[in-house]
Amino acid sequence: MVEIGQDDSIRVQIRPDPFSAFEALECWAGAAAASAVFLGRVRPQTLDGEPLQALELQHYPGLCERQLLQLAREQLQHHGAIRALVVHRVGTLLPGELIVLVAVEADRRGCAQRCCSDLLEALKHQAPFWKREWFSGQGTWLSGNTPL
Amino acid sequence: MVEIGQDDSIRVQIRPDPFSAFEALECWAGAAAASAVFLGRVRPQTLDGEPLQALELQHYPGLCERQLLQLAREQLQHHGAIRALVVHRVGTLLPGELIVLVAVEADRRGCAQRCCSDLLEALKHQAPFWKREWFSGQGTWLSGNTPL
Amino acid sequence: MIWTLEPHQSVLASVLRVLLFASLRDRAGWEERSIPVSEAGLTAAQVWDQLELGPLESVCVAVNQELVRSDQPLRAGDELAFLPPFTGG
Amino acid sequence: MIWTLEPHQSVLASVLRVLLFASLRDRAGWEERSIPVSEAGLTAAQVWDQLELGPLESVCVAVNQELVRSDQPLRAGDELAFLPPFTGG
Repeated sequence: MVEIGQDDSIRVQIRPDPFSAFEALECWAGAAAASAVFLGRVRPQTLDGEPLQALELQHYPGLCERQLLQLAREQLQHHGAIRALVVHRVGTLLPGELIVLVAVEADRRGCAQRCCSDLLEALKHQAPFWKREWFSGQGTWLSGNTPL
Repeated sequence: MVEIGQDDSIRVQIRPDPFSAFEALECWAGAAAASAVFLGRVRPQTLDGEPLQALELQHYPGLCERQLLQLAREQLQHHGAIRALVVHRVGTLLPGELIVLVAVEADRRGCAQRCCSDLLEALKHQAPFWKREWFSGQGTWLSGNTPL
Repeated sequence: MIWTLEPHQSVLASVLRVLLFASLRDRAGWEERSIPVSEAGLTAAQVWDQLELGPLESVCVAVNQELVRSDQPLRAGDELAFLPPFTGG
Repeated sequence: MIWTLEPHQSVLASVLRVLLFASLRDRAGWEERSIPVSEAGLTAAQVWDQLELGPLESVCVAVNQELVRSDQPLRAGDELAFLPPFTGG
């Protein structure tokens, strides 16, 4: 697992193995008035509706961690939120496994929710991760994100 | 603890004692592609900025549980989400303690996030809970919610 | 003017249970009372006026644990609750 | 046309490391190559054209692990990466 964070306000983890969202949150959670969390899991089907064998997640080590840190920093500042946690899987994932966890703490609920949602979108569109669906022994790289 | 839920899709808990959000989530979580969670905690200050001794939460037993169930049902349907969990504290809470947990599972991230946020607002404005701030031995009932 | 029955006087068939919550309890000095249903078609708004606790606006009304309009007619045996603005979550 | 150096031929001072990811790896049949910096002012877009992997649009460029414009001049020793559209999260 690669973990980075310039200070206590941002924690970024890239994990090659399955993880528990609840353990990750429990280790990280502070006492802020508002926390918003998003969890994304592998769907059981491919985009074409076929049964998914596995989802492969590739990333660009180095750039990816730095980019996540930068995106989290920008979003915290933009929304006036306090702390952010980003955990992202790489490697081979099975249906139902966690892909991503984004958590944001703030003093107000609206700010925490908007920051969490915007950080998730930023991560999906601006961090160097790539998904490949495996079905029937064939791998297909996805060409874009699922719709919001 | 009072727990109700007409089927597997909605779980509502009113709890008189401190609870762990992460245990509650771990017991409840399914394998949906998208989960959005909100956690609200007691602030260390009163609305007037004084150090808070405790936050008292009163509710109307019976109506409250039924109302939460109804609000969750409406919001799941409105957003096309799959499952909802609402856990709400009552009694005397200390600064930093969890007041509320709202979690929603859906097939799409936008849907999960919007449903979680709308269910939280519905709960704040339409469920019979009341907060009283204690400072310096004096209790003051709040007259409205904190801004979004 | 408020008619109050002591517990030993309760005649369930002809009284309402009235519940107050939160700041309304403090204002009234009580949480629960039984009051006689003195007339057919009595409404929550009329009971509220008898309680002399200020204007009804921003107070919600529940009858038998269901939120209702304040002009809904009441029946003997009903549980009537007056609820100040909600501040949960 | 692509110039490739075998590891024993590497002259770090005068080559670029070029990295491909995801679908670009499949398309090219390789993940990483060293190519000589043949001219001053060489840009990522010019290297891309040499690779003959299709149009550059929708491909992001990173130099030394920083996202940059494709017309940024390269220097010997740079790590140049071509990144297809991101699909994480």
